[in-house]
Amino acid sequence: MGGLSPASGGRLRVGIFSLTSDAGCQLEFLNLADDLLALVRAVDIVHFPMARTFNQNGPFDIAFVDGVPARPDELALLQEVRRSTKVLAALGSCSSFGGVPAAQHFHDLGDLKKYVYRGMEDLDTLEVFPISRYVRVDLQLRGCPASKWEIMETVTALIAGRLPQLKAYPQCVDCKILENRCLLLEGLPCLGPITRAGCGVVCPSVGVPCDGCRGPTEEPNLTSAIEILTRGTTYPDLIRKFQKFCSLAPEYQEMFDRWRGLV
Amino acid sequence: MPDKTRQKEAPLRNEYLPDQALVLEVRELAPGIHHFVLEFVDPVLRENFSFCSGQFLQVSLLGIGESPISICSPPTQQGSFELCVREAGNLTQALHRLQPGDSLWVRGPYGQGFPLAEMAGQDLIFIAGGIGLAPLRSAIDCAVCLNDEFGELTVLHGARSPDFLLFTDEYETWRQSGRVETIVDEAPPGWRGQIGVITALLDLVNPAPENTSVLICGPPVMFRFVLGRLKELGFEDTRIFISLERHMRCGVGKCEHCVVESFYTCRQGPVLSIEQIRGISSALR
Amino acid sequence: MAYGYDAHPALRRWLLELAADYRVLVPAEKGGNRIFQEVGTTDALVFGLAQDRTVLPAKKAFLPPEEMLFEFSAGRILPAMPLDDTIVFGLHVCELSADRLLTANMTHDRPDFHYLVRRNGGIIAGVSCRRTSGCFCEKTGHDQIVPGDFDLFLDLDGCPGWDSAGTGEQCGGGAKTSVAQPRLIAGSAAGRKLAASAPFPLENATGAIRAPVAAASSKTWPLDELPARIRDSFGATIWDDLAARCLGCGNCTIVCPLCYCFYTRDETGLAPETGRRLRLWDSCQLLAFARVAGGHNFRESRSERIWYRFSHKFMRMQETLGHAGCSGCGACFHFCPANIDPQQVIADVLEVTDSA
Amino acid sequence: MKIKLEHVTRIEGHASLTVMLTEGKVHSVRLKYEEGARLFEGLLRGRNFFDAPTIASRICGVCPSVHNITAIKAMEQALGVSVDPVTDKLRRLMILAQWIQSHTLHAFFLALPDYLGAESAISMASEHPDEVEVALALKKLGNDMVFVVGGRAVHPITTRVGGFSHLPPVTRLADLRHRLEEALPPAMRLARLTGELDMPDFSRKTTYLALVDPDEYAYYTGEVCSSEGYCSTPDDFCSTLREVVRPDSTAKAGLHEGRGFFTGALARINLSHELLTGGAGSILRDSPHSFPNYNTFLNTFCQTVELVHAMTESVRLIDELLAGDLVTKTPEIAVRAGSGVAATEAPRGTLYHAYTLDDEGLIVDDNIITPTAQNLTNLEDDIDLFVEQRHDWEAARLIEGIERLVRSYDPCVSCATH
Ligand SMILES: Cc1cc2nc3c(=O)[nH]c(=O)nc-3n(C[C@H](O)[C@H](O)[C@H](O)COP(=O)(O)OP(=O)(O)OC[C@H]3O[C@@H](n4cnc5c(N)ncnc54)[C@H](O)[C@@H]3O)c2cc1C
Ligand code: SF4
Ligand code: SF4
Ligand code: SF4
Repeated sequence: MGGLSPASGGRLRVGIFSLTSDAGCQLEFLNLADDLLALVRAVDIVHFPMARTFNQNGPFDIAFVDGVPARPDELALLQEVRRSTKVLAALGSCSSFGGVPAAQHFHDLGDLKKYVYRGMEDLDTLEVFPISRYVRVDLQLRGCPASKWEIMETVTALIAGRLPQLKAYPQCVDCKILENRCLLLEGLPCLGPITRAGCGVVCPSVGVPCDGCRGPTEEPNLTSAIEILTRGTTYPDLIRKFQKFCSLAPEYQEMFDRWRGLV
Repeated sequence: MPDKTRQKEAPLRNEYLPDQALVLEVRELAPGIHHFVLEFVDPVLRENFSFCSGQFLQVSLLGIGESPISICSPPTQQGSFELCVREAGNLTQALHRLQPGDSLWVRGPYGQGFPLAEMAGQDLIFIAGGIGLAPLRSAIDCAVCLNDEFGELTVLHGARSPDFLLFTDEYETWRQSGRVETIVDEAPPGWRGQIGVITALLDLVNPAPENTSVLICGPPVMFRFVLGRLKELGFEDTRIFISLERHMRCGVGKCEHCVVESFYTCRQGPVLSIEQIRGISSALR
Repeated sequence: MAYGYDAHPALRRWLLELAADYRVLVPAEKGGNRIFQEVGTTDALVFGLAQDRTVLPAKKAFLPPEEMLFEFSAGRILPAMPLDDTIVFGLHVCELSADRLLTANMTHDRPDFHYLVRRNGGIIAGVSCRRTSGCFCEKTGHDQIVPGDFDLFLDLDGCPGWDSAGTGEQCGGGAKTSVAQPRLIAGSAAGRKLAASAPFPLENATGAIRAPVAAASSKTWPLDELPARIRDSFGATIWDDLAARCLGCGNCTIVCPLCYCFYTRDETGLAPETGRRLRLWDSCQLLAFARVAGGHNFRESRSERIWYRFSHKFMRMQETLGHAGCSGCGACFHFCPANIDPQQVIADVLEVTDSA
Repeated sequence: MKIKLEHVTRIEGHASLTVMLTEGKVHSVRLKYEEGARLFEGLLRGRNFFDAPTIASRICGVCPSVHNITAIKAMEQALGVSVDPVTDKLRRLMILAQWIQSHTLHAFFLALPDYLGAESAISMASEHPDEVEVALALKKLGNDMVFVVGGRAVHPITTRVGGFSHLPPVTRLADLRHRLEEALPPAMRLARLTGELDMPDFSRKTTYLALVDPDEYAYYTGEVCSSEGYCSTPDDFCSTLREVVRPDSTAKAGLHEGRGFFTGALARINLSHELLTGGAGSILRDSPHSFPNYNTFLNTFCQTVELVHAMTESVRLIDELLAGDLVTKTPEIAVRAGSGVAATEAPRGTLYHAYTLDDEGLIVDDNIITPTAQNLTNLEDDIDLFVEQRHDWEAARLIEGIERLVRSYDPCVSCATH
C-alpha cells in the first residue's frame, strides 16, 4: 500500500479535487446528506472548490481526486496535490482507470477532435490516462460514480488510523448474499463475476446486468468469462461493453488487442 | 416464549472476546520492528496466564483489526509477556504507534508450541530468519532459563542487513548457554560478520544430528534450503520443528484461512515437526 | 411456480402464530427466486416448501453473512448477544443433514459461540423432499436424517397435491381428505412442544427419514476412500481444466450449506472510539483468501484453490467429522456460471486416481 | 494589467476569469471553461444504440438523468419505438427529481452563500441551521426519488430504450409522495426567502428559449419557442442552432439567428409562468419581481420556484401512477437505420440529443447540445454589460459581482465541455 500511513490524532485535513470529469464523484460528498454535516464536523474539508469559496492549499492528510488530467494545468495540479498529500485517493473510475472518456484509445484522437470540434484539432487537451500514470496513488475508490460506502470507509478508517478495507473480490459474492436472481444464468451479459464488488451490486439488484464500471477483479479469468458471456450476447457487443468503463484496465488490454486485430 | 430447554448447561465460551493488556515498554529493535512488553489489565489473568513457547495470540486494536502474533517472551516470565511485531499491514502498522500506557487487546494463547519438554537432555539448534526469531526467542529464553535441562544451545540468525538482526543485546546472555551466529544478506562496508544465506551458518557450526532437536522459524524460502541442508547432515524429520505462517482470522479452526491440506496451522500448528508435514508439498511454500 | 402451501390456511395460521414468539423463516418467493424469508415481513406470505432450492441455505439463519462479534466504545468491549429465537421451516433431508454437520463442525474443538447460541436456541423443521434438479445426496451420504438431528419434520409422503396442484386441498387442506394427511414427526422435546399447537397430527419418530431415491440410479461414492483419492489427485490436470473454466466468482461457496469460512473487519464511525468488529462470509475461491501481508499468496493458482475447496469437503471434513462436507444439494452447480458440477469433479477424481 | 482568477468556485466544474485592468479599473473580462475535452460525441460513434443512454449519462454528474432520458427519447425516435404512459410518467418523474436535486444543489448550496454572506453552505450551517437542514433534506429527497425510480441517485440504471428494466415498488413511491408533501411547506418558505433576497440591479433583455407546451409547464414534451415568437420542433431547431467552436476552448458557444440567447429556469418562467402549478405560481406572483424579467441574477430564484413546481408535479404524477396499475409493456425493438432528435428541459436549460443509427443499430453520427454551451455567448454579453455599467467599481468588488453573475447561470462545465 505504498506510503499510506493513516494519520493519528488531530483533525484530518481533507481536499477534494476535480480534474476533467462529470463531477458526479465529488458530488457524492454532497449527496452524503445525513452524513455530510457529521462529516464536516469530524474533519476539515479545506479544499473543495465546488462547495467552498476559500480553498486552502496543502498539506492534506487525504486528497480525493476525481477525473483525469486532460490539460497541462490539471496535470500540474495533480502533481502539486501529490506533493502535499499523505494519502491520495483516486475517486471514481475515471481517475482509477480512465473511465468512460478513456474509450478514446479505440479511436484516432485527431479524428475524434475533428469530429467533435468541426475540424479543429489543436486543442489543449491531453490523452486520457488514469492518474496513476502520473503520480503514486494510495487508494482507488472505483465506480462510476464512486460508492458512498467506500468514501465513508476511507474517511472513518483514516480517522481511526486503519487502512480502508475496500473489497477486491467479485460482485457475485455480494449479489448472492443479497439473494438476487442471477442474470448471467438467465443469459444476460452480466460482468459481475469479473468485476470488483463495493457498489452494493446496485445493477443486478434491479435486474440490470453489471456493466463493470468498477473495473476488473484481480486476475479475472477472461477466457472463460468471454465464452460464458457470449452465450447471451455477441462478441462485438461484449467488447463494446468492456469498452464502456474499462478501456485502460491493464487486465483487459490483451483482450482488446486481440479485438483490434480482428477489425 | 422461545423454548430454552435445549441450551447447553455448560456456558459456551465466547472465543472472540479479547482481553485488555497494557503496554509497559516499547522499543524499536530494527527498522519497522518493535518490541512490546505488556501486562494484562485483569489481575487474575495477569497471574494465571500461561502458554508454551511457539504459541501465539490474536492481537488487536479496537477499530483497527486483529492478527496473530507469537509470544516472544518465555513462559517462565511472570506477570508480563512480550511481543515483537514487524510492520506489515493494517494492524501491525497501527501497533507501531503505541506508547507505554496505551492498551491493546489479546485472546489466546492458541496453537501448539515447541515441545520443549520432549527435548529435555538434547542439544537445541534454533534457526531464525528475520522476524522468525520472535517465537524462537521465547524458546531460547526458556531453554536458557532452564539451562540444566538441555544440552548445548545454538542460535543461528539471518537477517536482511545488520540493522535487522534482532535482540542483539541478548546474545551475550544466550552465549553463556551456547553459541550464537548471525549472517546477513547484505551489509555496509565495515561489517565484519558473515554475509550470505543462513545455510552457510549451518556449514559453519556443522551440527551433529545425534540427540539434537532443531527449531526453525522464518520465511518460506528459507525453509527449503535449511531443511535440505539438515537432511544432508542426517537430521531426522521427527527432530525438526518449524513454525508456519499462514493467513489467519479466528485462531481457533473455524475461519478456514490457515489450512494446509489436512491440518489447521492455528490448531495443529503453527509448530509442526517435519514428520507431521511429510508429503504435504504445499506446507513448505 | 405454484406452491401448495400458500393455500393451506391452517399451516399459514400456525406459522403466523409462531411468528409472534419466534423469528420464523420459511422458503418464500422473492423476485423469481426462492429464499428463506421471515414470516411477517412479506405481504404475500407465500410458502413453498417442497420444491426447488433457496438461494442461500438455512445456514444464513445461524451464521449470518455479516454479523457483529462485539461493539466497543471508549476502550470498553460490549459483547454481541446473538438471538436464539429462530425457527427455520422447510429444510429438505440433505439440508437437515448439512445443518447437523455444520453444527458438529462449529461445536468440535473450540465451539463457535455466536453460531451455537443461535443454533442451539433455534428450531429446525424439515419437510419431505421431491428432489431438486442436479442434487445427489445419496452419493454423499446425506440422504437420511435421524430424529434428534431435527426438531420437527412435516411428512408429506402420500400427499402429492401439496406441491403440485397449488391448492393444498387434496391433502388435509379441505374437503378431499381421502388422501393421506400430512403428519408431523417430532425429533426433539422442543419440536414436540411446538407441534402441540400445530394443525397436523403429531407422531413420534420411529427411524431415520430418507430422501426419495434419485430417478436415475447412481452409484454412491466410496466416501471413506475419497480423502486419500483427493490427496492423490493434488496437481492432477483435472484441476487445471477446472481452473480454466472457473471464474473464481465465489458463487459456489456462498450458496453451499457446508461452507462457513469468514473474515473479520473492524468498523468505526466518524468518532473513532466507537465501533464494531464484524465477521463476514469469505470464500476460499477468492484470490486473497490465503494471501498474507506483503503479498505472498499460499494458494496462488486457481487450480489449487479449487482443489482446496474439494479437499475441504471430501478430505478434511470426512477425516475430522466422519462425513463428507458436501450434502449433495447441487446448489453450487446450479448457481455456477461455469457449470462446474461436483458430481463430475468427483467422478474425475475417482477416474484419475483409479488409473494411478 | 491582467488578473486571472483561476477558479470560479461554487460552480459545477472548473472555470476561470481573466480580468483586464487599467489604472485599477476593470475594462474587460474573459470567462473560460477550463476542462479538457472528453470527446463524448466522438466516443459515441460505433456504439450500440442501447449503450448510448448509459454513456451519455456520464456527460454530467449533476444532471445525468436528463442526459440519459433525452438520449433514450432520441433513440426511440430513431427506431420508431413508442412507449406506454407508465413509462412516460416514470421518466417525467425522474426529470422532475433531477430538477429537485440540481436546483437544490445550485440555489441553496452553491448560490445562496453569496447572498447570506457565507463562505459555503457548510459554513452556513452554523448561522442558518434550519435552512441548511431543509436544503439537505430536499437534496436527499431528490436523490431518493431518482434512486427509487432509476435504481441509483447518480447515473440511473433502470432506464432503457423502450422502457424500464425494473419498476419502483408501490410502497416506495407512496413513501416518496408522503415525503414530498411534508417537504413542500419548508421548500416554499426557502423559495420565498430567495425571492426576497437583495439581487443586483441588472437587466439586459435577450432572447429566451425553452420548450413550450400549451398544456403544461414544459419539460418533457413541447416545441422549442423563443421570447421573440419563434417556434419549431426540436428537430428543426437543432439545425438552426449554431455551436461556435472557439480556438482555445473545449466548450462550444451557442448562437441562435446569429446571437446569444438564454436558456434555463428564467427562460422557462418568462415563457410559461402562467402554467406553474400549486404554490409555485403564487410564490412567483407574491415576489417583488415581475415576469417576464430580464435580470439574469433572478435565475436562481426561478430555480427555487421551479423546485416547488417540480415537487407539486411529482406528487400529482405519483398519484396518477398509484391510481393505475404499475406495469409497463416493453415494446419490440426492430433495429433499423434512422435518426432521432429529442429535447428535454434539463435543470440548466434545453438539452438536445441527436443520433443517426446504421442498420445494425450502431451510432454513425450524433450531436449533443447542452444548456451551458448554449448560454456561453449570452453570459459573455451579460458580463460585458455588467462591467460597463459598473466601470467605477473597485476591482475586487466587481470581480465578486461577476462571479455571482456567472453562478446565477448555474453553469455546468462538464456539460459544456463534454
Ligand atoms: C502463527 C503466526 C505467528 C505470527 N507471529 C508474528 C510475530 O510474532 N511478529 C510479527 O510481526 N508477525 C507475526 N506473524 C505475522 C503477522 O500475523 C502478520 O504480519 C499480520 O497478520 C499482518 O497483519 P496486518 O493487519 O498488519 O496486515 P494486513 O495485510 O492488513 O492483514 C489483514 C489480515 O490478514 C491476515 N494476515 C495478513 N498477513 C498475515 C500473516 N502473515 N499471517 C497471518 N495472517 C495474516 C490477518 O488476519 C490480518 O488481520 C505471525 C503469523 C502467524 C500465522
Ligand atoms: S447477477 Fe451477475 S453479479 Fe449477480 S451472481 Fe449473477 S453473474 Fe454474479
Ligand atoms: S453493478 Fe456493476 S455496473 Fe453497476 S454500479 Fe456496480 S460495478 Fe458498476
Ligand atoms: S459443495 Fe455444492 S453440492 Fe455440495 S453441499 Fe456445497 S453447494 Fe451443495
